[in-house]
Amino acid sequence: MEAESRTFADAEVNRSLTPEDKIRFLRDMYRIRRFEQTALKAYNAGKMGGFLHLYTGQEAVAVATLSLLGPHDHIVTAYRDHGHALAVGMGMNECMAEFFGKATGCSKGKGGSMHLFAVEKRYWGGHGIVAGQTPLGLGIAYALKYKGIPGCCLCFLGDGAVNQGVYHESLNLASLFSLPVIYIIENNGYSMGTSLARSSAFRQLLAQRAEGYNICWDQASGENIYEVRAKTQAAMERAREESRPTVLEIATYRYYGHSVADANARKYRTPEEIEHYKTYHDPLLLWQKRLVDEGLLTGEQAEAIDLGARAEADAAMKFADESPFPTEADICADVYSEVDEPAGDAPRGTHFFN
Amino acid sequence: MEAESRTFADAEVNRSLTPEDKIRFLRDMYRIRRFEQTALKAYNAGKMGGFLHLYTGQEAVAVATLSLLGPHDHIVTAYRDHGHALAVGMGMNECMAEFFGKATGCSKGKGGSMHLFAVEKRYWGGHGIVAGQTPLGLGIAYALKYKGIPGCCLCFLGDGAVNQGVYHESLNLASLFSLPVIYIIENNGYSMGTSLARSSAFRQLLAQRAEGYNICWDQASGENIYEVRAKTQAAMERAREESRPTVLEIATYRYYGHSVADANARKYRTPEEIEHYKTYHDPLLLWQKRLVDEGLLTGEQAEAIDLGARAEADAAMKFADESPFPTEADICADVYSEVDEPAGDAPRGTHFFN
Amino acid sequence: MPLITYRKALNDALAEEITRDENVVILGEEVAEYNGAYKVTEGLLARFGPKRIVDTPISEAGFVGMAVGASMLGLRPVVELMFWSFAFVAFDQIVNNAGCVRYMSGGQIRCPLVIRGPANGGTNVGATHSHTPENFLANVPGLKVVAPATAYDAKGLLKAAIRDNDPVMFMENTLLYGEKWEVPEEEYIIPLGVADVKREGSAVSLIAHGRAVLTCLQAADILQAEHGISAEVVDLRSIRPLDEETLLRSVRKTHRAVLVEENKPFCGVDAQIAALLQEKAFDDLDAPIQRLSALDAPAIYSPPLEKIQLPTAPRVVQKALAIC
Amino acid sequence: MPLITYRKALNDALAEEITRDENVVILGEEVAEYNGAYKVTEGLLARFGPKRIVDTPISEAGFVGMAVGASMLGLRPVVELMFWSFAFVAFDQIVNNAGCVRYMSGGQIRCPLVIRGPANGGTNVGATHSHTPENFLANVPGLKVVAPATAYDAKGLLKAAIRDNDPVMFMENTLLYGEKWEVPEEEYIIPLGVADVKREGSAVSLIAHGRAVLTCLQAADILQAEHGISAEVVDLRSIRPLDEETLLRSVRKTHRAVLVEENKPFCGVDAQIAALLQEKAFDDLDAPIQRLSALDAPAIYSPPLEKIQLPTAPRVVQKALAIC
Ligand SMILES: Cc1ncc(C[n+]2csc(CCOP(=O)(O)OP(=O)(O)O)c2C)c(N)n1
Ligand SMILES: Cc1ncc(C[n+]2csc(CCOP(=O)(O)OP(=O)(O)O)c2C)c(N)n1
Ligand SMILES: [Mg+2]
Ligand SMILES: [Mg+2]
Repeated sequence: MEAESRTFADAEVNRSLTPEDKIRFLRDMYRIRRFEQTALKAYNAGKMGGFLHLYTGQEAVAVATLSLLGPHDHIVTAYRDHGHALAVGMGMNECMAEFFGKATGCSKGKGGSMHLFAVEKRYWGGHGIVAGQTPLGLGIAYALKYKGIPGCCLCFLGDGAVNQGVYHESLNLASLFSLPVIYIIENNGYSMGTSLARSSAFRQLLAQRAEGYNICWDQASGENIYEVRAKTQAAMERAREESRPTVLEIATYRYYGHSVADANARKYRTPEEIEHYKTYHDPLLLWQKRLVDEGLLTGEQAEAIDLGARAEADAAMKFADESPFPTEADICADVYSEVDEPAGDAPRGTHFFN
Repeated sequence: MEAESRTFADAEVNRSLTPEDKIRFLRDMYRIRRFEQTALKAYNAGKMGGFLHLYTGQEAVAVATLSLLGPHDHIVTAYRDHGHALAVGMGMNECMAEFFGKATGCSKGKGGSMHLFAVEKRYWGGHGIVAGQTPLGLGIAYALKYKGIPGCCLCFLGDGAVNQGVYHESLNLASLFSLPVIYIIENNGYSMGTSLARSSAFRQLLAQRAEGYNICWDQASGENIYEVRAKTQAAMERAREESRPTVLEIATYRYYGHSVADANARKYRTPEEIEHYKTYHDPLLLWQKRLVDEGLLTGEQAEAIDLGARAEADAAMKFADESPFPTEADICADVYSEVDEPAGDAPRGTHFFN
Repeated sequence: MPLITYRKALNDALAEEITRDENVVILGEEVAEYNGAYKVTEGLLARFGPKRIVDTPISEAGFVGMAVGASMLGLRPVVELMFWSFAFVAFDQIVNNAGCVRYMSGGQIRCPLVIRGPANGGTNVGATHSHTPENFLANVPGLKVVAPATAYDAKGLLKAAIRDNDPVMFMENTLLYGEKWEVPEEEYIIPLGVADVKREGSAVSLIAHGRAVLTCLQAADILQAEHGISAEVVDLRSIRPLDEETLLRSVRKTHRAVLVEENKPFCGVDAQIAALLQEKAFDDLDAPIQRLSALDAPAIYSPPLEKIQLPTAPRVVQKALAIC
Repeated sequence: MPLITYRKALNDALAEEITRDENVVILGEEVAEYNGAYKVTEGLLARFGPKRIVDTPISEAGFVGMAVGASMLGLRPVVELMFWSFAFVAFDQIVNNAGCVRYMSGGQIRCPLVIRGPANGGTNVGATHSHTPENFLANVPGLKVVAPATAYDAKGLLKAAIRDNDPVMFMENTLLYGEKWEVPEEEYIIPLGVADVKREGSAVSLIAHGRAVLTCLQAADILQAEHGISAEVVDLRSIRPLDEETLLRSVRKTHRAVLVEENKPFCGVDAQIAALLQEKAFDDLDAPIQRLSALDAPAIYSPPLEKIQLPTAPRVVQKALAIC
């Protein structure tokens, strides 16, 4: 274990990391965690509606995988998307404002927390239908290959999502068309209140289903940034150089309920299980400890990072709070691009039927 | 090969066969083949509409697998369903009349050739949407297990159908719920004009995808009745005794185009390929030769069987021809069981909106 | 009569039918151990055990199709969709297998199946989770569609749906689950195909289904109190079969109709009702039939905006005033 | 002007747009090597090669979703569904991804995508293969829906659809593929949202889309020849956006309307048109709007019966006579 994780640290992609890079990973994890804690407070204060799917406990997955994104790489994920959004470089303001349903939100308050988008960062959402994003990731990879762009698409999904048919159709297409897409299964052990064993039949790992499609697969521990980076990098090279897909399963854990309104969050798993993860497997604390051990960071510096993240989150809350809601007229905008941005002639015919 | 096929002949399930049984298999194959030839003639004479998906070349699969059906076993299949229908004991008359769209057809002319049904024979169709029947097979198995009936469900699908998501959802459910369902992939090498290699990514076999769901799988040659019976029997025992699913892939070949209207039938594969199958791999001729070799049958007897099948098909054609069409009033019958067979009170409210 | 919630009414209906008929089985995501995402199935696992109350993986096409298959053999599966929005991944199974298999078999097969779950906007869960596909489903001959607006109706209709020998699509509403109504303790059934005049009136008919019925009742209060207009409120309850007679009777009396639904307007249920009323009560109508639907865009997330995207009582009033 | 088939018109439109814009790619089952199940894509693989014309496995949800994803990056996929009936296995991808992703991203995304294929009954392929989901799709704000009735319209509308920056659902008809019409050699585009008066008349408006337009034209001939009634035939062409003005203008002139479609009646497109006309032209209508749709059952297989299940010219005439 120790030896193995040494190996990952020694992987080319990790050896080339500067101390600043490593500290940035910690900061990114703190930013996600504090952002979500603040969001949770706001949720409980009635500042937002619907769902709020916290990523807390899984931060290392988004931070490690997305730290590898090059200028031609794209990502798409499910509704548990806050971590990916921040890790890809979105601002807390636009995300928090989106949670609040404000016009200043990244999706103008139209999508909500499940639907964060930042197209200019090649971040294609945030999708609420389980596994609905899996063929979108395929299509992004298809477009890259079609256009001859040397990038790839990371498509995230949960352990429950592997039982949606469209994911399997996507695997077959990805392999058959040899597309540069990487399916990253964030296996946090549960789909809502259903444990892995109660939702999926498999031999050793969910990712192994990839074999049936002649797709390479691998697994990684989501508490080890070096390992996730090493395995993701291998997959990205396969995508970019051979234009072949990969399925990568990353073991992780979420501390909160499925959504913050999950009344059963502590029923389908024991408090001990949750505590165990928090104590021994927290990706943020483990990374922090590692950086301290590597002599790259002091405890005080870590605290400063934490405080910075908290302050940023508080400011985002304030920003969101003070931002205006969309107007009634906004409801029917952003439906048809032809109506929003008429090209030459005015749009013909009736588009809306109220 | 010779040795292997001896082994299959020696399997318990085949050793117990009487000469009459074996001759019945030949007769059943002849019946399917002659029935379809007659149907083809009728199709070309404009007696029916839509599609006609001939099973010619694949007869041994239906005959061998369905020869094992016990009183509690059920079957469901796709649109290439003529062989299964006859093998399960349906009469040529009701099938041919269905092709002709007559009121005397098994589905009263409402389903057509893709939708043959014989519920009293536990034959649940005939389904036109590729892989749409796969969860139905699951549900039949579910009901059997629920009711404690010691039977199983054979669910047939094609090699192209494995790329529909619902089949994968069904595999996961079958394994997770431990259901007595057997998915039989009739791999005839093509889905319409698309060869296996152009439609599916896999390692050795399509059935192998079952591994990802912890489901047992096997393969058989569809030209060897003994082998198909032996492998199917093993799967049926697994279903009945352990209530576990199986995926069984059977290699076979269709001589005609996808449907008889397939203008390209001879384009996406060479005439030599087709001839090769007809000459060396015809399941009917191979079985006939085997029976002759086993001393169970003379050439004359085989011819008599063939003639009997032809005569039966001709009579079915006549029956179908002379049968009446449904009436206009029939169009809106068999839509709602409540309307067809009102229980007590007359149905309330409007059900039809013309 | 005891006041119970819409949720409890559904729960009671399920429990009674499970008890009554051993072929009734509840299937769906999180229905058993989790007690239901919206707690409609609360306590049922504990009472009836894992044979009758079954958790499924996230495979709607798979388990809906499985339920259709099981219903063909005589089980009476009641499938919960966590949201009716998720029907779209199972749409082929619903339309082609549940909807057509009886017909294609020439009447050999019955599918005594219920698919139920919430179909509504208004809870800020975004466009993909706020679909109201009752119009799609009612378009399909072979399917029945029901949308109860009160706890009383929910219970009686769900029991009827479970006993029905045809596939019934049962549309609930998360915003109603916690609302209370009087529900008798004695058993009762509300047959499908029977509308309910929820309030008698003489000057205009407000016709609706599901939660829009409550919006109409509020609007009727306002119309009476502020404008002296007596509005009749007709609740379809059952969309297919449809109780045309009750609708026509109301419109022939009031000569005016406002149709209200939370669906999107284009080809919504009310398009059908309007087409039908204008055809069959043409001479009785003194003014064009008005429609009020959700504002015609995907469901917006933003909470205050989504509230006004759905029909509101003041807007119903406005529509009614335009023709009264 | 040369007479060409509806099929050829579509094929020409595809070829011209493939040539014109390197981002246009044709995807679907059997579209390349097989030349299309109904030969609409005949010859395109040979002309444009396997990068532009791509065969897919039988995975509609997968490749439709893939096309949506690719369109977000600026490709202009034209996806063939062998039958529109198969849209139901891809329904979530169409409604939620193609239909909602622009909205949910606050307008950050465009999906310049066309999904096309035949949507019709009348060819004896049974209930599961004869769906006509234009009403479902047009219900979804964010999607556009087009249904050309002639080769001329098919070509001009398909070119417009491919150039459109929104997802366009393009509904063809296998019974029309072999029919011929005059089509100019010069390039032309028919904008979406513009209806076409296919025949001028004064006494009654026959309003239809797709093949029902041809049925109406026949009916108009009969009405004129046998009853001296001058019927106007209005072809919607584009269902969403909808050219309300042209419809209203026609009805305000004729004061009578018969709506004809091959869809099932409940919540069909014509329910919407009827609702709209009665609302906006109430005082202009001298008689109830009549509707004629497919007889309300799953598509029957039996060839002679299916023929009468669909609207026929004599039945259109009957409906018109009832109000003229
Ligand atoms: C098709 C569909 N079915 C059901 C749901 C409801 N749902 C949302 S998330 C979820 C659990 C998904 O679990 P998993 O894939 O493991 O992701 P995680 O939440 O653990 O990140 C369910 C059942 C949905 N959104 N879409
Ligand atoms: C969902 C769906 N997509 C496409 C079709 C059209 N189609 C009918 S059969 C077929 C090929 C199926 O091939 P396979 O599964 O190998 O079965 P085979 O015809 O060889 O028996 C196709 C594409 C369909 N019926 N349903
Ligand atoms: Mg999970
Ligand atoms: Mg095949």
